[in-house]
Amino acid sequence: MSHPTGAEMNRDLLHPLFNTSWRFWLLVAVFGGVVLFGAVSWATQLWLGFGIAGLNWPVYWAFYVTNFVFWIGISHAGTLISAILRLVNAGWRRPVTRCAEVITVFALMIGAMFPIIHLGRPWLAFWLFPYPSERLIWPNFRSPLVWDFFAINTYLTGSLLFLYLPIIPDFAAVRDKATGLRRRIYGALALGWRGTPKQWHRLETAMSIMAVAIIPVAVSVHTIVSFDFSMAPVPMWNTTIFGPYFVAGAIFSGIAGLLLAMAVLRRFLHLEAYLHPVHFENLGKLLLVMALLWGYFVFNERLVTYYANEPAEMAVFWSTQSGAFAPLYWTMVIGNFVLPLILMGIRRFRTITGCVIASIGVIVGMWLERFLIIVPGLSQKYLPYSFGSYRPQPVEIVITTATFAGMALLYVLFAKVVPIISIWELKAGEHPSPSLIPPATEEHRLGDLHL
Amino acid sequence: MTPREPRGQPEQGRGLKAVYALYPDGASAQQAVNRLRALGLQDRDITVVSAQPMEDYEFGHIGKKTYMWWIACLGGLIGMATAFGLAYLAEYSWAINVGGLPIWAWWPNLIIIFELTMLGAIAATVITLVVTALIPERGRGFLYDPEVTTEGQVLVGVENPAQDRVSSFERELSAPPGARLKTL
Amino acid sequence: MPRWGMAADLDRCTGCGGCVVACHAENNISTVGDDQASRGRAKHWIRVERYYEGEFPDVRVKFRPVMCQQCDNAPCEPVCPTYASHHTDDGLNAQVYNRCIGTRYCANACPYNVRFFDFFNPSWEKPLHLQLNPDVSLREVGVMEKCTFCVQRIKSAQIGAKAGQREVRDGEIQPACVQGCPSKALVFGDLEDPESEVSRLSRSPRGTKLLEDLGTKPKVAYLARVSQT
Amino acid sequence: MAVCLATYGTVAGCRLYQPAERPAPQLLPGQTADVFTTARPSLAAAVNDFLGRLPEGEQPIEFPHNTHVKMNIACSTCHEGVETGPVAGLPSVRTCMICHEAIATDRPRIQQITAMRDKGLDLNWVRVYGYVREAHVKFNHAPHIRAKVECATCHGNIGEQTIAQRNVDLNMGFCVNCHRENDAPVDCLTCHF
Amino acid sequence: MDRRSFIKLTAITGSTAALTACGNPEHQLIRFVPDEDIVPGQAVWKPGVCPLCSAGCGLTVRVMDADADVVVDGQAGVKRIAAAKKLEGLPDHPVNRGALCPRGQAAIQVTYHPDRITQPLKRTGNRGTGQYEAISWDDAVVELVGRLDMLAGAGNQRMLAMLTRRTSGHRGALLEQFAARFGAPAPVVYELFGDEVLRRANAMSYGRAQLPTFDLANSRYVLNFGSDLLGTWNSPVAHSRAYGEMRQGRPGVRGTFVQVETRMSQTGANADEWVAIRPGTEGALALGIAQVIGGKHPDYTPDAVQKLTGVDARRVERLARGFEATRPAVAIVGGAPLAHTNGLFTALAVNTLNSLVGSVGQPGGVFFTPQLNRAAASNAGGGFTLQDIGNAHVLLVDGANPVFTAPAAWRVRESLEKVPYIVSVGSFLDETSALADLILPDHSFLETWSESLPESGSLAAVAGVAPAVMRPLHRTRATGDVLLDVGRRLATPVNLPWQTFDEMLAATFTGLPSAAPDVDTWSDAQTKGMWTGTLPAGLASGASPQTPAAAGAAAFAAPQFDGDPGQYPFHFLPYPSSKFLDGSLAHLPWLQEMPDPLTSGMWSSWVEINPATMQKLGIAEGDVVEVASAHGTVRSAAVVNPGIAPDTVAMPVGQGHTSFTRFASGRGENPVTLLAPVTEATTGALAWAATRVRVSRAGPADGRLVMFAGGLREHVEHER
Repeated sequence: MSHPTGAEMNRDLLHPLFNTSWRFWLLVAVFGGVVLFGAVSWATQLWLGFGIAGLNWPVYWAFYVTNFVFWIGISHAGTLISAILRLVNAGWRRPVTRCAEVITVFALMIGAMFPIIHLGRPWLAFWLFPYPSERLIWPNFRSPLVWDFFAINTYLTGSLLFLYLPIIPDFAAVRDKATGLRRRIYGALALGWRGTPKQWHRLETAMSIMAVAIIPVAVSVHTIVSFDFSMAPVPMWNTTIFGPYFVAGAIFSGIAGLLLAMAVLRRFLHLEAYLHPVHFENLGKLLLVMALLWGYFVFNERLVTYYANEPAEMAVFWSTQSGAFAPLYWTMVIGNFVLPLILMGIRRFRTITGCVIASIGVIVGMWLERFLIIVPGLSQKYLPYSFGSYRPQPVEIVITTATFAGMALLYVLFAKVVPIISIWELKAGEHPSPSLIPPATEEHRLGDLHL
Repeated sequence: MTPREPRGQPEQGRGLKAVYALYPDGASAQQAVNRLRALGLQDRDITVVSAQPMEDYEFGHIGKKTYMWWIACLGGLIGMATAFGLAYLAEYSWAINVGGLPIWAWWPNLIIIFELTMLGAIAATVITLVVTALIPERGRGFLYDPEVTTEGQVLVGVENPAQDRVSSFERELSAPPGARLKTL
Repeated sequence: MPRWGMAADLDRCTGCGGCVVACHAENNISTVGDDQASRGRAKHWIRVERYYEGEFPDVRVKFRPVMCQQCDNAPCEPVCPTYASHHTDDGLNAQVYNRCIGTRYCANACPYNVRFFDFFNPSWEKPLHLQLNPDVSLREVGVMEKCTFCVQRIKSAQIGAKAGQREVRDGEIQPACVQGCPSKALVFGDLEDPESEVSRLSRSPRGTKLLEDLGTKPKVAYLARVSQT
Repeated sequence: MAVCLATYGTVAGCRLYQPAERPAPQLLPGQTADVFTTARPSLAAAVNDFLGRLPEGEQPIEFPHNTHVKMNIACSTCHEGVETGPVAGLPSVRTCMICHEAIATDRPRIQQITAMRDKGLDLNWVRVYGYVREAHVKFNHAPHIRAKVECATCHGNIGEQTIAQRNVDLNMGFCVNCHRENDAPVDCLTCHF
Repeated sequence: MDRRSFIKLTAITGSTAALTACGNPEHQLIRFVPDEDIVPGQAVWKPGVCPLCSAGCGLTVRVMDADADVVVDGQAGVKRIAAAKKLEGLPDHPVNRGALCPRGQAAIQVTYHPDRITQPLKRTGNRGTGQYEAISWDDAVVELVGRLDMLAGAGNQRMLAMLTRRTSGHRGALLEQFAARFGAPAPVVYELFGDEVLRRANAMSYGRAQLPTFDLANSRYVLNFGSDLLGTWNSPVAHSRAYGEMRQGRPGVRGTFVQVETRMSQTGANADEWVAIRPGTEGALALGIAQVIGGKHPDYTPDAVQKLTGVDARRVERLARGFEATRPAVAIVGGAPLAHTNGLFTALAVNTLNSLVGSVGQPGGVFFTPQLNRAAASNAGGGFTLQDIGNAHVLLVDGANPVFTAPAAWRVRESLEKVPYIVSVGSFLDETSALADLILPDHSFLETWSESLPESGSLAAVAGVAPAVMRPLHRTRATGDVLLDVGRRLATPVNLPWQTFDEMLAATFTGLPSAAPDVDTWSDAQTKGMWTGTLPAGLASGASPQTPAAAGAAAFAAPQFDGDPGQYPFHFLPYPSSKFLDGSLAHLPWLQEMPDPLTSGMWSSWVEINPATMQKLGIAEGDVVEVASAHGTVRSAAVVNPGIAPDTVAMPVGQGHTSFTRFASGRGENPVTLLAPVTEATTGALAWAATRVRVSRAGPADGRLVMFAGGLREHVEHER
C-alpha cells in the first residue's frame, strides 16, 4: 500500500476542517431535521402523557429500553476495540482507532438518554443520582438501574478522555495551521501541546493505562446492562448467560457499526489512502469471530431453555420460535448469523461492500435481538391470564429513528471539527530503516525500543 | 498558553530567549542532540519538539521515566474508598429493607465499588498527564515552532541560553545536514 | 409487630368479581375507558383469573383472585432505584407514589403482573369525583400503583386501637375486597398471631402459594379447591 | 431545510396520538361535561408542584385569628376534626353562624357570611398549610394531638396573625427529624399512601 | 369551652343551630338533615337499601364531607355536603350479611353519575331525539295534574297506564294504590328476565307464587338446573354466602354441587359436576332422576332421558343416586331452562324432585321467605299488557325499559310512540325515557327513603328501610312524594292515607312486632336499616308451603324453537350479563370496565362460540361475526368459550343501548333484538331462550372487542 508523507497526511486529513462543501450542510439539515422531529415527539409524550407510547400492561418495557441496550452495545465499537488493539499494539489499528472511539462516545450519549426518555416522570430523574437532600433519602444501591448510572458514568467519562487525549497533538497541528479565532480555540483545546519527548511518553503511558482500565469497565458496563434483565424473575430473562451474551453482542454490533462508519468516511472524505481494504478485512474477520461467538451464545441460551422445559419459559421460547415473534426472530438469526457467516467466512466476499452488507444485517439483527429479549418475556409472564402483547406507536418509532439520525449528525459534525484519523499516530506508525538510525554517543546507548 | 511566535531574522547578542534549529529528519536531530551534549549540556537543558513520537531515535527517550502507573493505582484506591463511603452513607443513613436483601449488600456494592475504582484510576491518570506534561514550568517550555507540525520538522534547541555560549550552540546546531538555524 | 397476610379459599370463591369493583370503589382507581382498555391500560388491583380445563362437555373452570401478594422476598423491591417500592416493618410492599419516577422496573420484576401504571392522568367525569375516597391518594401520570392491602384501613384501625390503648383485634381490619366478598372466600389478618383466622387458614393442608417456586414468599395463601368426581 | 422538517415534525408531533373518537355526550339541561383530573391546570402549576410551592391564595374573607384566639376560643372549636380525625377541618359558615347568629351581627363581614349561609353556599377557604398533591402526604392530626404536639409546632404563631400565614416550612426533613427525635415511625408508608 | 356548650349558648341567645341547616327551597321535601353530625375527614356509616335488583340487600353507606362546587341563583360557590363514599353490605342483614355483589358495589355511581337527569324536563324536540327543556317542579307537577284531570274529566281513568319493573316493596304498592284510587288498571310489570314461570310453578306446587329461598348452607347436595344463582339470579349474594358455607363452612362436610345447563355460567363454573344438556330438556332430566329415585315416572327411564336430553343414561343414574343418598339435597331451577315454551313443565318437574327427597321446608332445602301481607289494591280490571299499552292515553314509566329489553318483534317502541302523553320518573334518559314528554327525575336511593321487602334470600321475614344518607345533588324529588303531591292536587283528589312516602313506610313498620317491648320498630328499623323477625299470622301472606299435588303429572312437552334448524342451525342464548343484568346497569363505568367473570370482556359485547364450531366456521377470536335470526341480525365479535355446546351460541344482554348515558350509548350490540316473540305456553312469559340463529363470519377483528385476559388456560401446551 502507498505511504502518504507527513505533509500529505496533513493536507488530506485536515482538508475537511478547512473546506466546507454543500454536502456537509445538506447532511446537517437532513439529520438535524429528523432529530428535531424526535425531540418534538418526546415533548409531545411529556405533554400528553406517557400513554401515547405503545407500552401497556404487562409489556412495560419495549422500544425505549431496546434502544438503550442497542446503543450501549454499539458504544462497544470504539473504546473497547481500540483499547485492545492498542494493548496488542496492532499496527493496522492506527487509522481506525479514532473513528471507533468517536462512535463510543456518541452512542453512549444517545444510549444514556433512553433511561430518561422511558421514565414515567423524567423530571424526577435526578433522584437516581446519589446526592444529599433534605429528604435524607438516597438512591437504592441494590437496584440495577443505579448500577447502570455508575457504570455508564464511568464508561462515558473514560471514553471521552480516551478519545480526547490522542486528539491533543492533532489539535496542536490544527492550531498551527489555523489563524484567528479558530487558532485560539484549537490552541485552548491543545492544552499547549508542543511535542517534547516527555509529552509524547506521558501521553502514550496515559493511553496504555487508560486502555488497561477501560477494557474491564467496558465489559462491566454491558454486563450491568444485562443485569437490568437477568435480575428480574421474568421467563428467559433470569439467566446467568446474559452477562457474556450481552457483551459479545455489544462488541458484535459495535464492530458492525464501526465498519459502516469507516466505509462511509472512506467514501465521503476520500480516505482511500488511509482506510485500506486490509482494515475492513481485519475487522471483517473480527466480525466473523463475533458472529460465531454470538451464535454459540444463542444456541446455549435456547438449548438450555428448551431442555429444561420449564413451562413459563417454554411459552416465551415457542412464541419466538414459531409463535407471534417468529418472523422477527428468524430475521435476527439471518442478519446476525447466516449473513455474516457467508459474507465474512468466504474470503472472496470479505470486501468493503461485503463488510457493509454484513454490518447492516448485524445492526438490524442485534436491534431485533434486544427487542426479542425484552418483549416476549414480558408479554408472557407466568400467569396466562395476564398475558399481553405490544404494538409500537408512532412516537416510539419516530424517537428511535431520530436517534440514528442523531448519531449520524454528531458524526458529521465531529468529522468537521476534528481530524477523523489520528494524524500523529499514522506518522508514528512509520519507522525509518535501522540503517538510517545513527548510533548515539556511548553514554546514551539505546535501550530496547519496542513497546 | 500557545507557545510564542518566533521572530524572523536571528539577531545577535543580548535578549536572546532561545536558540534552536529545525531538522528534516530524526537522524540529523539526533546528531544535533549529541553535539549539544558534547558541549556539556544536560538533557533537561535541551529542548526537542517533534510532530510524532521519535522512539526510533535515542533522543526520543529523554525524560521517559514516570510514576504514572503508581499514581493511577493510588487514584484507584481513592475511588474505592469513595465508593465505600458513598455506599455506607446511602445505605445506613436511612436503612430500608427491600426484598429481604441485607442493608449492606456486598454483591451490588461491589459493582459500584468497582466502577468508582476505575473512575478514580482514570481520573488520576489524566490529571497526572496534565500536571506533569502539559503545564510547563515557569520561564521554560515556550520554545516552539509551527513548522514542526506543518512541515513535519524536528526542533532541537536550548531555552534561555547563557549569552556567552550562544555562538557555540549556533555552531553546533547548524552542523547537522539540513539544519535551519533560528533564534528567539 | 404484625405481619399482614391474606388467605383466599378457592373452594368458596365463586368468581363473581365483587372484589374487583369493591377495590375500585375504595381505592380511587380510575376507569380508563374503552379506548385505553383496548390498549391494555385497564387497572384492576385485584383480578379474578379464570382458567378453563378440559374440553366440552367435560369442562371445568378455575377462578383465582389475584392481588398483590405482598411477598416477603419481593422481586419488585430491590429493583426500584428510588425506594418507591420497599418493605415495611409490618410486611407490606409499600408503593410510595410520590417517590415513584416511573421506571416500571417493579412491574417487570413482578411475576404476578399485579402492578399497574398510570399512562395518563386519571380523570373522573363530574360529579363522579365526589365519590373519591379522601383517605386514598389520587395517583398522577407516570407512577406505578398496586394493591396496598387497603393500607388506609390498616392505618386508621391501628390509630384507633392506639387511641383506645388496645391491640388491633383479629378481623377488625377488612380490606375492601375481603369486606365485600359474598362467599367470604377472602380472609385478612395478622400472620404473626397464630390464633388469627388467616394464620389458621394459611396452615390448612389445602394451602398453597402462587408461583411459590420462585421463592418470592408471598403472604397470600390460596386454599385449593376441593375436586370431587 | 432543517426548519421545514422541524415544523413538519411539530405538526406531525401533535398528531402523534389519536385516541378512538367517541361522540361528545349529548347534555341535558343542568348536566355538565366537566372532568375532574389530577392533571395540573397549567405548566406553572406543575412547576409549583414540582418545587413544592403551595399557591398563595386569596382567602374568601379576612378571618382575624387573633381576635378569636384572644377570646380564648380553642382551635378545636372551629377546626372541629383536629382531636378526633385526620383533618382539622376548615369551618363551614354554619359553624360561624353558631355564634354570629347573635354576636357582632352589625359587621359587614358577618352580614356577608350570613348572606352566603342563606344561599346555602359555603366559604371556600384556601388551605394555608398542607402539602402539594404530588407529595401524597396523608397527615393525620389526631395522633399528633394525642402525642401532645403543640399546634404551634407546625402552624407557628397563628394566634398573633389575622389571616393565617404559612411561617413553618413543612418539608419532609421537618417531619422526619421530629419523628426520629420522638422515635415515631419513619417508614414512608407512615405518611405516604 | 367546647362546641356543644357553644350551641347551648347560641340557644340561649335565641337562635337555633338546627334552623341553619335547611336553607334552600329545593330541599324542602327532605325533612332529614344528614350532615349535622359530619366532622370533616371522618366517616360515619349510615344504613341504606340496594335498589339495583329485587334481592333487596341491606347497605351501610360510608359518608364523609366533601366540597361540591355549585351554582345557586347565579352565584358560583362551594357547598359542604355529606357525600356517600362507599357502599358496603349491612352486616346483620339476613339476605346479604355484610356482603355485596359487584353491581351493589357499583350502585353508588348511580348517585354521582354525570348523566343523571338533574331537574324536571319537558320535551321540545321529536320523541327520541333527546331534546328537552328545563322546567320548574311546580310547572311540571301542574302539567301532570292537568293531564290526569283531563283523563278523569273525560271519564277515561282507565286510560292511565303505568309501566314498572318488578320492585319488591312499597314503591310498587304506592303505584298500585294510586292507580286503584284513580281508577286505573294495575301497573304493567315487565322484566326481560322475570321469573313468572317459576312463581306460577311454585304456586301450583307449594301454593306460594313466590321465588324460593334455598338453605344452601345446610345442604349437602345441590342439583341446579340452569339457574345462575351465584351470579345474577334471584338473590345472588344470599346464595353466594350460603354457597361458601356449604363448601367450607362445616368442618368435615362439603356439599356437592351439580349444575345442568347448556352454556357454562359463572355458577356452573363452580360446580363439582357440570352436566351439558340439550336446551329445554332439563325437565325431562329431572323426571328421569325422579324416576330412578321414586319410579313414579315410567316414561322417563334413563335411556329415554338420554334420547331426549343427550345426558348419558349411566350419568342420570349416578346423579339420581347421589341426589337420593346425600341428604339434605335440594334441586333448583331458574333462568334459561324456564325461558322455553315448556318452561312451566320444567319448573314443576324440578319441584317434584324436591318433594321427592322431602327437602321442602326442611333444613338444607327449599323455603319461602315469609311475606308481609299488603292490602291488595282493587285495580280496575282488564289492565294493559306490554303489547297493547299503546292504547293508553297517559303512561307513567317507572324504571322499566321495555324498548330496550323487549324483543323487537313486539314493536314496543312503536306502540309507545302512539301514547299521547308519557311521563317518566327515571334518573337517566334510557331508550324508554327518551320517548317521554315529561321527565320528573327521582332522587337517587341515597338521597331519599330507600326500602325493600325481599321476596327471597332470607329464612326469616325481612323488611329493609333507610332514610336518606345525603342531600340531593340535583333538583330532583322523591317520586313517592311527587305522586302523593299530584294525587292531592287533582280535581278529584286521590286521597291516599299518607301525606308523604315515609309516612306510608312508617305505617307499615310501626305495625311490625318489635324485638323488645320498649323499642319503637319504626325508628329502630331506620337506625338498623331493616326489620327482621317472625311475622304474626295476620301480617303474613300465603299459606305455609304444602307438598305438590298433581304437579308432577305434567306431561313432557318438547320445547318449541323459532326458526328452522336447517336454516338457523344454532340455539341462541341471551344470558343476563353478570355486569349489567338486563342492561339496566350498563351506564355504570365501574361495571363497564369490570372484566366479565368468564370471558374477561370489558366495554364491549360479544358472541360466545364453542372452539370446535369456530374452527368449523373459520372464525378466530375477535373476528366480527353475524348472528341472524328470523327477526333480526347483529354483528358482534366472536369469543372462544370452551364451556358452550357446539350447537349453541350465547350473547350477554346489557350492551347495545342506543340512548343510555355517555358510557353505554352506542356500545356493543343488543341480542334482545334477535329474539322471537315466543312465549311460555301456559304463563305467556317471554321464552327468551327459544330462538334459533345462523352464525357467519362477517369480517376480521376490528378492535370492537376489549378483553382483559390474555390466556384461556392455565398451562400453555406446546409441541416439542
